[in-house]
Amino acid sequence: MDRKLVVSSSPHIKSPETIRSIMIDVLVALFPVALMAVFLFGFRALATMIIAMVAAMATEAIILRRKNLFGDGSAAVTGLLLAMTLPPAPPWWVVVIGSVVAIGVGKHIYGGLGNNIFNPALVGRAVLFVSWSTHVAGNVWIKPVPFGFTADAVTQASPLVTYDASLGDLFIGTVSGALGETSALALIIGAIWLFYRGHIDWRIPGSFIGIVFILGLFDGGLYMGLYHVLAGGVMLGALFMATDMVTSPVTPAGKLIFGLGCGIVTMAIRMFGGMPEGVTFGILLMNGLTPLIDNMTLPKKFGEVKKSA
Amino acid sequence: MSERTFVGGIHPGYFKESTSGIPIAPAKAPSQVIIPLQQNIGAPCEAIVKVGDEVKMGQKIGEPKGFVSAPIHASVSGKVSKIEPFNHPMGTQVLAVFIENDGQDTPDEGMKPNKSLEELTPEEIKAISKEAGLVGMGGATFPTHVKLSPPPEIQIDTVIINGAECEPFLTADHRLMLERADDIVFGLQAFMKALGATRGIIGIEDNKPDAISSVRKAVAESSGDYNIEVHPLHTKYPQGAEKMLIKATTGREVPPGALPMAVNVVNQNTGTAIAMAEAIKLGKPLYERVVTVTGPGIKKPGNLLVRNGTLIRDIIEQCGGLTSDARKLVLGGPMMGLAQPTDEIPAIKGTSGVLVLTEEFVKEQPIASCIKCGKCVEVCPMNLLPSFIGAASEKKVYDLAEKYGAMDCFECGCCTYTCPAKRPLVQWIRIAKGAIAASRKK
Amino acid sequence: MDLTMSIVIIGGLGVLFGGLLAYAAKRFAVEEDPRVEVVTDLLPGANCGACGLAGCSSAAEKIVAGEIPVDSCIPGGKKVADSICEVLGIESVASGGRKVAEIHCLGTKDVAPDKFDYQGVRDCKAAMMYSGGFKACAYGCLGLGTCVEACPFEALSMGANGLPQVDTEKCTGCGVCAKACPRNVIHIELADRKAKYIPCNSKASGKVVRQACEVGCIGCRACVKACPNEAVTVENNLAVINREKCTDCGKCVEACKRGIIKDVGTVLVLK
Amino acid sequence: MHLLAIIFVAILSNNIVLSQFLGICPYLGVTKRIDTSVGMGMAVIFVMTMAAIVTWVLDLFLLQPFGLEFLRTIAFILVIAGLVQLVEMILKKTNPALFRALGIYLPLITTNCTILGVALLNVQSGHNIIETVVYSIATGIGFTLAMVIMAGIRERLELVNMSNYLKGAAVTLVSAGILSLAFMGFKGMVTL
Amino acid sequence: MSTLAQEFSKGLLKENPTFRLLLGMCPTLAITTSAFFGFGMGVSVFFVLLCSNIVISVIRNFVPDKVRMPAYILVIATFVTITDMVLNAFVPELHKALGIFIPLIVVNCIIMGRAEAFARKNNVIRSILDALGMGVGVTMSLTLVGIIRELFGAGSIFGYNIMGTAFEPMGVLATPPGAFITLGILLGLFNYAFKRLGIE
Repeated sequence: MDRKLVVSSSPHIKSPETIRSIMIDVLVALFPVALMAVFLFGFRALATMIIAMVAAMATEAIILRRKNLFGDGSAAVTGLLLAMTLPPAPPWWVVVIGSVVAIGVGKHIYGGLGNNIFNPALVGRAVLFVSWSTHVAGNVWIKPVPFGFTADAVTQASPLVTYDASLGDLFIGTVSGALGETSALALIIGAIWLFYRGHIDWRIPGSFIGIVFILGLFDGGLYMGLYHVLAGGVMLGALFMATDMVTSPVTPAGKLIFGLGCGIVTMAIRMFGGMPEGVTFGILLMNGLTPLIDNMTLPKKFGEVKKSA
Repeated sequence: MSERTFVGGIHPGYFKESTSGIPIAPAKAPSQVIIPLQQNIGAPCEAIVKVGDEVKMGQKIGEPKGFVSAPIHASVSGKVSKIEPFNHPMGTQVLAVFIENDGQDTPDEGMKPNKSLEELTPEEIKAISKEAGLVGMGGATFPTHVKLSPPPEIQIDTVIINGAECEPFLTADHRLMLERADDIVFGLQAFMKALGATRGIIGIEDNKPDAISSVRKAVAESSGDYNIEVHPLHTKYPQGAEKMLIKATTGREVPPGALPMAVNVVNQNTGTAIAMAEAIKLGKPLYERVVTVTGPGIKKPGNLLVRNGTLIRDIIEQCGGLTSDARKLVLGGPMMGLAQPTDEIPAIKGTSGVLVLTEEFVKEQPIASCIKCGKCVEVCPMNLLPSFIGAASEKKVYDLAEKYGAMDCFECGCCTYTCPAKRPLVQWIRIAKGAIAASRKK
Repeated sequence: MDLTMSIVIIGGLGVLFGGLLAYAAKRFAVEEDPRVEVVTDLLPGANCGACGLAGCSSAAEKIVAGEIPVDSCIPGGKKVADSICEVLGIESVASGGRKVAEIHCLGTKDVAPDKFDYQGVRDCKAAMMYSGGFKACAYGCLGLGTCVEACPFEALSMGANGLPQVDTEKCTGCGVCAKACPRNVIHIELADRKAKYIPCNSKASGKVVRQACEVGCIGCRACVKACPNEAVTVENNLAVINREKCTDCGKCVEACKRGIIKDVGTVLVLK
Repeated sequence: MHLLAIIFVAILSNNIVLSQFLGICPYLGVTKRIDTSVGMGMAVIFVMTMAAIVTWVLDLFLLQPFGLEFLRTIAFILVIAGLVQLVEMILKKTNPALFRALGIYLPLITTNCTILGVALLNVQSGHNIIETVVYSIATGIGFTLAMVIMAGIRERLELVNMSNYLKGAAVTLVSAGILSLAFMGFKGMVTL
Repeated sequence: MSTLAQEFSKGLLKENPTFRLLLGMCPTLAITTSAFFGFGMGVSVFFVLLCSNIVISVIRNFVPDKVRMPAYILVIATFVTITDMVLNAFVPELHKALGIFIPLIVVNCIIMGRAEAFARKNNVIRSILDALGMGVGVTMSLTLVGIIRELFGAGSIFGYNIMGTAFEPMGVLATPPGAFITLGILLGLFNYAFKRLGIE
């Protein structure tokens, strides 16, 4: 022993998992979704995703004065998630501003990864939505052309406006919509990877999708229940946005409440609100409530007998 | 095979293969033993020998000063050369008795067989366990006679022998269960008799099928009138933690802050059961124990029977010495063991393992912000919120740390093991516990 | 009409509420000492706790009630004590000289080596939990900055040499850092008197100190012998200079074999 | 239904803090801890309702008959200031426990523009007495809701390492902005 | 005793009511959708502050301590009502835009705060200087926020198009969320700048 011994607190072994490895897992999980987006909407979708990721990573690297663009990978995830909520081909500057807002305002105002209260990608998306709704909502939904990588863009109304898409199309994704929200199939494949790696818990997606389905039943039976689940951003939101570790509760009961809240607000906006889609607002609102939910749902300690009220 | 377990926990790499197949071998007695006068939780002992005294092997050299304490015995015969403070595995300096070994191993006259178990009364068993200086040998070193003396209003109905050995790397208990299963059963019978318990359970993790069958065989052969069951347990850390073991074997949950006695259960370690058997059968006090010497930093890992007071350096030497990239010395297992600043530390009754880790294990990773992934919450066997306790402790908001359950943590290390942000949660919790205890005292 | 009604209504409301309030003030009067507020304003408001109480407002309460002396506020010093006396209408009390924090250790990494590599929470108290701290010297500064974090006046900073430094302009001598230091390296001493001091805290024997640190006091008594004023004494293997007796003659400095005796206010003390 | 609509609008889609910008000072000042924001919220609900009733009566029976609407500001603020002080004194004497819980917030309420704002909004939008009461209570609840959410966020932010420049009011404002974005989702859900 | 010049200048930066003392945030957020509205609000506050500071410092020795708060409020409310009428008469579109925030000047913490903290303890001259400094400080701050929000939220400043016709304004800045976020970030920037400039 020529060097000094190391002394530290127990435990002396650590799992190989790091933040970076988790972020890479999330990127892997988003890969089928991204692939599907390119398959349906062509190379313009790829361009949107790359612009968003690069802008997000560059913003973070500048803020942290870090040379390594990828870093812990969280900025890449945020950028890609933001792109997933955007239409296939918004103007490039809209994407860049969205990424800058997401990383700058949504994340680094709070001191960076882990400290933010609101999901950065959704903050970016909400700001874009309020600022330039003509570019990110409205008449921007390009009709999907499978294998039409360079096909001309023809827009059509969102299935959340028309309510006439077939459930099969919604499941496969051959409908118009934001890059990452059309194909429930791809989203589920990605989410299975995350489940397998233990990065998401069934509670948030389960309660979110469950309550959307149940409320959908009231909107027109089984068909509408499924329609509400498959159309729009519910799958993307429930599987990838609401499950964002940083901005969702850590307690098991809290996760259920969180998912329920997201679903209820989403459906309230869809059914009664002034906008066709409410996933973004639902999740952002519940993000704000997360600290309170955590505080109110402290788990029962091992061996503790709940005091009878 | 019913696998019972608890909620939470982790599945670290176990690293047991390197030593689980190596039979226990007696370690060479060193030329000098250094026996600290504090070997268990509770008050330290008072030396009852003087410098220059000749002592015999097994002779009592330290007399306990309080109830929660156990006597200490010489592990070699020879001459007391000095009594002065020396390094202690707890990281402090503690008064220790230095004995020059004369190599004769002259046994003390007091070491003679007791009556058979059938003839002994519960009181006598307790007295034997106290005189023999028995303590919990899993690491916590709680004096055994205290565990055998529950308050009169509590009737213990179950004694559990902890053969889980859930700490990675360690195999001492595993070997004992293979080689000394009869003594384990005998020890358990003694505990049951002392407590008037009607049920004995030996819990063994199911990654040790050979131990399970060995102990099962011993139970079938020699349990006699005693109702003893062998429970295979789900392999998961910290299955061997007192409260988790009780939950897994009996389904009872020990309330926060309480001892297993609260649910009428007493836990004992396999090593303690064997020491109990030896104390009754041979009159032999606890002055040596099996230690697993292992880890990637050890050239020839093994399981050694080590005399109390042997320097870790001598033990390591007998195992071929250290590899060149050894960087960390841990007494105990990798999850709860204590890292040592030097190898000039004596082995004591609670030393279950000598673990030497190499460079790759000690690479310091930067502490990132908590990303609230909740993985620590999932794995916490006590159902606490380690991430929040850690964050509160980092900011020195100790009342918040208490609210999230800091005081109920038993430092199993699952949270720190799991944390992808590499946050030293256990250490923060430990700091918070200290601060909370200090403020309560005020 | 408008004007009259305006006056009547506003006046009426004024009279109504004025009357009600006047009545309520009498009917629901609760005794309070107005001086508490004044004294609270006088105190520095850093809530440092040097007075031993939870904060400045509770200190003010106790001062007004006469439960603690008027000069209880150490950071405020004589100035604050005097103005409190003025408010309370009592005679000014003589208050001692200004005090500052003084770092009693010179053991930078080069001269006082570590005995092992510590990994974990960067906080001195946390580091003390593992084998009593990683420095070979059991008394020296660990340099993890717990005192810097504790200082309510931003008077301490971590120097490039790994030891804390005191900004004597900002330091009020409140002693929070001294309490925060788990090794009691920081002493609160008189600031204004010209004197020498020995920046070491080691109570270990000379032999141990020699092994652990190149700039530690070994208790050799050379300074004791050299001092013409009997200002230096050695207790627990550590030489201490009595600031009242020291005349700043410098004889001890010449005598010290390890060359560690310094002027008060020069070593590790900026400005 | 109409009253329910008033409640919905007052609490969610037209939240007094997050979309009407009233009561920002206490919002920045008192949202450091959850329990104090609950206390403040309760005090606001109480005073707001009382003040709204008194000013509504005053407006209907004194100011309007004489055509003195221009005196509203003066008269209302006078009433509110007096009322708050009265409540404070009475509470202090008769119910010290409640005073300790709410009393410390009362002085803050005098200069809380939500109270005067709601009183003025009530008379400006021609609410009847029932609408006035409902609107005031709902607004108070909306205020409390916004306060408590922010307090939760700030308690959590206490435990993170963030820039000293942004800590406190700055990050509270940004968070309020994002919350306000989230609340925009309720826009248009109910129209009055 | 600070000099008269200091009495005036402290309100501009060191004790700027908006960015340093965080007073009167409601109108700062609500009406700064354009530079003009911000300026108008600032001037209104300025006027009320100046008048009330003068009157209060004049009457400070006659008003019994117990009723000073209602008395101050009455004074302030009077000037607010005058402002309300004047604005309505001469700049009705501004009056409409500021809406309820004109009567709410009464409870604007800046004015009450200066009355409590300054005017009741100082003579008329000092009170006037204090009001001038604070008033200019408020007006500057409100106008600044207004300029930023108008520039990016509408592409113009004081109604003059700056960014050209191709510019697509960032609509969020005209909405409540934009107000909060802009002010929050500005506040952070000011904190940073003040620290850098050594102004505590």
